[in-house]
Amino acid sequence: MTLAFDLLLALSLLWTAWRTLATPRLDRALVLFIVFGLLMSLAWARLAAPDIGLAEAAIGAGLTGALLLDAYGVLRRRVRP
Amino acid sequence: MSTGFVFALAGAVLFSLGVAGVVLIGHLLRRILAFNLMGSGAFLVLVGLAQRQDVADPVPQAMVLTGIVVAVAATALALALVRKLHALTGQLGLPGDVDE
Amino acid sequence: MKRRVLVAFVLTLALAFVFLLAGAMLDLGPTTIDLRAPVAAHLAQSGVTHPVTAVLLNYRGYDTLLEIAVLLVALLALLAVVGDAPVPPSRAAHPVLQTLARLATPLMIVVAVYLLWAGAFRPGGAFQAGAVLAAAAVLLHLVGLQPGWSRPRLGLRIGLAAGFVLFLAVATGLLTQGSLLQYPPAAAGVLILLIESGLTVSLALILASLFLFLSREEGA
Amino acid sequence: MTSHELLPLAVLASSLLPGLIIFALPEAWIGVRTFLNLFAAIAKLGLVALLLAGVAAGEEYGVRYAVLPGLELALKADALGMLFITLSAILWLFTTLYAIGYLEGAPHRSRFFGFFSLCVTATMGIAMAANLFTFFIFYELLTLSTFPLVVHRGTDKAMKGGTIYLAYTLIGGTALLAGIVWLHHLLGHTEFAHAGIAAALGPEYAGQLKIIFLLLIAGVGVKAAIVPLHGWLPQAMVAPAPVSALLHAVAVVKAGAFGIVRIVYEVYGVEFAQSLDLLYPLAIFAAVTILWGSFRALFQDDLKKRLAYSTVSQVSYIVLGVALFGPIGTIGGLVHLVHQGIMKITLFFCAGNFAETLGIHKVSEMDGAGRRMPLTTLAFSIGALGMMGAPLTAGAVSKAWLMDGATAARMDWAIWVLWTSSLLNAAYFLPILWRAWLRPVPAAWPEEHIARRGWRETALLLLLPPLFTAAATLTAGMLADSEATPLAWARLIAEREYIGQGRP
Amino acid sequence: MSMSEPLFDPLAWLILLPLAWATLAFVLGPGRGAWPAIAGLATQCWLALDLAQKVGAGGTAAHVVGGWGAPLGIDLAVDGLSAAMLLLTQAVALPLAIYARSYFKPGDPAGTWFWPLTGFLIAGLNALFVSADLFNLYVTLELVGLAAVGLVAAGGGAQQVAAALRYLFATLVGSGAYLLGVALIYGAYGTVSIATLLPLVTDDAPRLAWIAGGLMVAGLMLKTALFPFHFWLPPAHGGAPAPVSALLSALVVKASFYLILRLWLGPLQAVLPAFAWLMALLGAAAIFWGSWQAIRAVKLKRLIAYSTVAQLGYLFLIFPLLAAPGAIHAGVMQVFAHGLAKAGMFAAAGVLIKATGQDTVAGLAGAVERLPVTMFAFGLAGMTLMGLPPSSGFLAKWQIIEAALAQGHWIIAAVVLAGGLLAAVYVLRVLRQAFLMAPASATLAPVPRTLEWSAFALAAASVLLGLRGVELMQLPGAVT
Repeated sequence: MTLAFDLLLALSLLWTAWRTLATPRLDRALVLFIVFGLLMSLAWARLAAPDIGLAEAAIGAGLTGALLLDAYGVLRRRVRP
Repeated sequence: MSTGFVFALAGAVLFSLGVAGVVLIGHLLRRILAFNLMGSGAFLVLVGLAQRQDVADPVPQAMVLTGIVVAVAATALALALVRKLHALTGQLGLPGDVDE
Repeated sequence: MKRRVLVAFVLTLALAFVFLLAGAMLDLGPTTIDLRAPVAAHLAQSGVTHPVTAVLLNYRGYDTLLEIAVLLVALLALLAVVGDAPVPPSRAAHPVLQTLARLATPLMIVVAVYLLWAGAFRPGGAFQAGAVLAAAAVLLHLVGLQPGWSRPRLGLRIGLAAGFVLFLAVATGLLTQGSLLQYPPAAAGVLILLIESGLTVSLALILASLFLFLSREEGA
Repeated sequence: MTSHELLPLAVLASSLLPGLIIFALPEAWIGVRTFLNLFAAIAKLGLVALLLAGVAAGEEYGVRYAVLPGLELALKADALGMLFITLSAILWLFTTLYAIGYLEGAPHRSRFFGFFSLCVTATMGIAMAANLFTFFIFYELLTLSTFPLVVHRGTDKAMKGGTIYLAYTLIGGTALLAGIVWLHHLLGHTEFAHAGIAAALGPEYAGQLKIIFLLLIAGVGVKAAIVPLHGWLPQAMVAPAPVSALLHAVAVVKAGAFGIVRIVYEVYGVEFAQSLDLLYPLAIFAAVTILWGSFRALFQDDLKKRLAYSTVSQVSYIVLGVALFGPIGTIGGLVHLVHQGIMKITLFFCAGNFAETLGIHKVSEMDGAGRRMPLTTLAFSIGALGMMGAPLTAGAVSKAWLMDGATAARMDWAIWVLWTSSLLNAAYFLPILWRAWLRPVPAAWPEEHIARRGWRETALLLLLPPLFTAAATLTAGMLADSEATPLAWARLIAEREYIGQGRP
Repeated sequence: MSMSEPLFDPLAWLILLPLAWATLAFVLGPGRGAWPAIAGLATQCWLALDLAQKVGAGGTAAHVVGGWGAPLGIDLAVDGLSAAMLLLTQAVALPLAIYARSYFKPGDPAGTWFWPLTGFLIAGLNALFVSADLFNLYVTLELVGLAAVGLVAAGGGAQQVAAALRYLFATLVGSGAYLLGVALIYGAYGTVSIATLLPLVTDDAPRLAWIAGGLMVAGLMLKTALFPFHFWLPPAHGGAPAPVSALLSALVVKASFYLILRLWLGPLQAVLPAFAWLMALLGAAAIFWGSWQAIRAVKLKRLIAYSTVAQLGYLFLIFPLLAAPGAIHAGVMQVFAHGLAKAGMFAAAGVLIKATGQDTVAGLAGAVERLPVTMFAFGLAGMTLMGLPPSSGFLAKWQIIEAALAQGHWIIAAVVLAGGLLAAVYVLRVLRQAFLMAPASATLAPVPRTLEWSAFALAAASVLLGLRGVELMQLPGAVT
């Protein structure tokens, strides 16, 4: 049962990662990336690493996501002012 | 198969995917994403492989914490460079090899 | 056409690597060395009871010291890239959002302090606490309550460096004990808490800076 | 540090240190620079005299210094080295005087004299090197420090000449280096010793030793301008006259010839080289060079180029002498090392005078030059006759010994080579003399820079050096058999080399 | 006071000092911090010399951080190789700091954060050279890499930013591969301590150890810019301000080379030598390709950067020769020769560019006349790169050739000799142009004397080392 959950989680991680790179729309890629970060937090929890889970959620998904979204916003505004 | 192993394998795939992304993708924002995927892959291998008997090992966990902070630092720097490049050239890709 | 070949080639290579690596991982026997035992055995002298914090701030505290330096370097590099630029007036978000953010901020500070304090014996610590504080600053910025930063003034520079300086000073001072970061077991807990407090503030400032210095419209 | 260690170092330092100081001197400090130049040249001459006296008395001078574990920079002053040192030191003094006159008012003199001093230092180092490693260091230093002199004028033509010069010498240097490291690898050292060192290796190394010989000779053969490695020499004639005179007629090409002497006698040992059948091919190359150089000289209208091809030819007399297995040929070769230097420098000084005074660069412009500049033309004539081997000149002495050597070695064809070369020498020198002395003075000189003042047909500093060296040419020829001549010293060397009075 | 007291352990202070002055420079503010840096570097020079003397005399130095000891804690250890690298780093950085103080005018955007970034860079390098822990090495690699990228990008235009990005991705992928290698090693052996791993990694190591070794070395090759991973180096080193180019070419690329050598001789010695000829092959390719590109380069600094690509190739020729002792000596000598000479050459190029106002080889006509000291420095550095005596580059080549002959690998000797000739071609391209007469219209901007003489000091040191290599060569003898 737990193995099934782990496998599912791992597969969704990989699928999200793949879509992040392959999806044609950049905004969607960024959202997928943040989702990926949250899934990573879950994975860390499964690996009995709550410290990393917390850090991943706050830094990996949160801060990195914010940085990326902010950059995306600026770049888009610059292209279409 | 243990949880550790599952995620170690996933990490191996993620790493390869990330490297392939950095190599193949020209769009710089996406390259940064790919780099982050690559890093996450390495972290998963580090913890997952060490915990392949599913016993928590604080040493690789602490290393990964360190690694995550380094990754966010690198990401911020990369973004700063990309934004600067875009401001200067309007481009979101690197110019072709500048070999003379 | 050429591009397709390249993509196919790289992906094939990546796939081959995955199989090679997976096969090798599956072959692996038990390790000769297991650090879990010494981590646990010395926990009593480490000054904290949470093993990850013990590794992070004590056994491998030197890694962490250098890691803070990496963060500072990234910030410095970022500052060197973006240069000084005037900060545009921030766009105020909807008043409801602003109120929410105002309410959330003290809450996040409380969470951060808790995380910092908890780090000694359970998951948490300076990194998470600093990240939460930084997130608070980012939130305030996003709703228009915290303008982006144009240049690091003296006060900010001191704040950014303080945590690292404190860490460095403790590491150096402990040379008297025999080596860098060699905590005397009796004082280890206090010193680690001291370092973590400093780090929380500075990490929060650094992480927030990474965002706030970037988050300005350059040249547009 | 004893005086026996100090003296060789002092000989090096006497040009190195002034050179370094001169680099730093402001261009306008003419007096200080001139003083330093002359002081250094005279001091060096004094030191060399001291050294010479000591070596003649059988003293041993030397100093060693480890650069890497097992790799030593080593200097020694032996009889063979002293021949070259003395020649260079004396000619350096004359050339310095000449150069001071020649470059009067020209730009970048500090740079010129700085590198000039470095060149002389390198030449001294080559002469005193006690092993191949040290030899190589100074040999390459000579290459590097001559380049700025060749391109001194900064024109495109100078650049072209300089580049060709470097291309030849650097490739040669690479071959030399390959040979030296290889030898060092086989032997563990590369010390020069009287009977040679290569013989210590067993017969199974004969093949490798032959290849190494080829590499070494190709390396030094570039500077000695052995055909087909001679292409740089005529090109390097774009340099100012003092450079052509001292460096290309004496220091650089002699460094190559001297290297061949060292390699044949003190690395391989002449007996061993003969047993490996290395000397005969060398003699053939030398003979081809002698003839080819003389032949090409015939067709050069540019005076300096004609002299350059003449150098190509004459330097190989030395090589031929070395390759003639036997003491008489050796003496001929060694004495020619000195004699050719004195004669050729005279010719280059004079060529420089013609160019500086009247703007004459070509043989076809020489008409009547003897009337306008009788003293210079006289010196030139003495030098040219010497080159042909005319009686009473130094050239006659070396040629006689070389021919005797060839007879003794039963290499009769070598005698024919020498005779043919003499004829060719006459064929390209006599027309010059004929034009200068017997043709009428033209209406105007190509470009008259220096007016005649009384008997002084040109600047004093330009006039005196060739007169001295021309006088030396005659003296060395007429008094060859007395005690203190190059010939006497060459006999001393040959005695020591053949008797094998090696170091303990 | 005895030096053996822990409080004065030079090993610790070589890391603490630059961290301290870097932070101080940061707090002092934009453009500030030159004097603390110079004072700090001078002290570090002395410390490194002290350490080198101790190690050269047969001693070793170690520092057990935290007092735990490996494998729980992190150990720092200094052997001959590390001591040599430390010495080179401080010896190159000090003159460059003096140079940089005059190079960056107040308000120059490229110099705003130069001092703190340089301090962290030096700290990272020193930490890297003494670390005996694979994961700690990863952190130092990142410290060095990010600081270097920041220095390249600082205040630059589009080309420089693009170069910095290229460099950033290269260095991040490189350290990523290294990190995965460390992860695999930890997975296989449960430790990342070099000393603990040493007896564990044997000939029958699991396949994972081989993959780990391959990954780590591949990542480090990317960071060292070994052909064909050199693509990022010429724009980054060619585009950065001169003092930065000098630091990067002289020191930063050597750090990852050092690490390869460290792994090769230490924990992965059972695994890595299988790749020896591959390394040598790439090294030879680097020599030819880098030289060829340098010969063709239009821009002066681009030429010098490609020369770095070529010169790094020599370092990789020693790998098939490591079975016998001479090869490490040759490697250390080449690292010193290239480090000093390239720092001097980039510094000289900086002077020339400041004076002529353009970064082209063609613009150098008349430089010998107007800037004799600088061109002399360039010439001396070029001598070292060509491997002409009596420079240290010559000794390096001599040692490589001799080691190659001793083991019967003629081909390596031939590559070294050919490489010297190619170097001569590109160095002389510059000198030849500089010896030409200046066009009458050319005017040269005045340049501070300090710049000229610090370039000269570095170049002269690269030559003078060729006359006194004995002491330095004691160090590689003490590699553990």
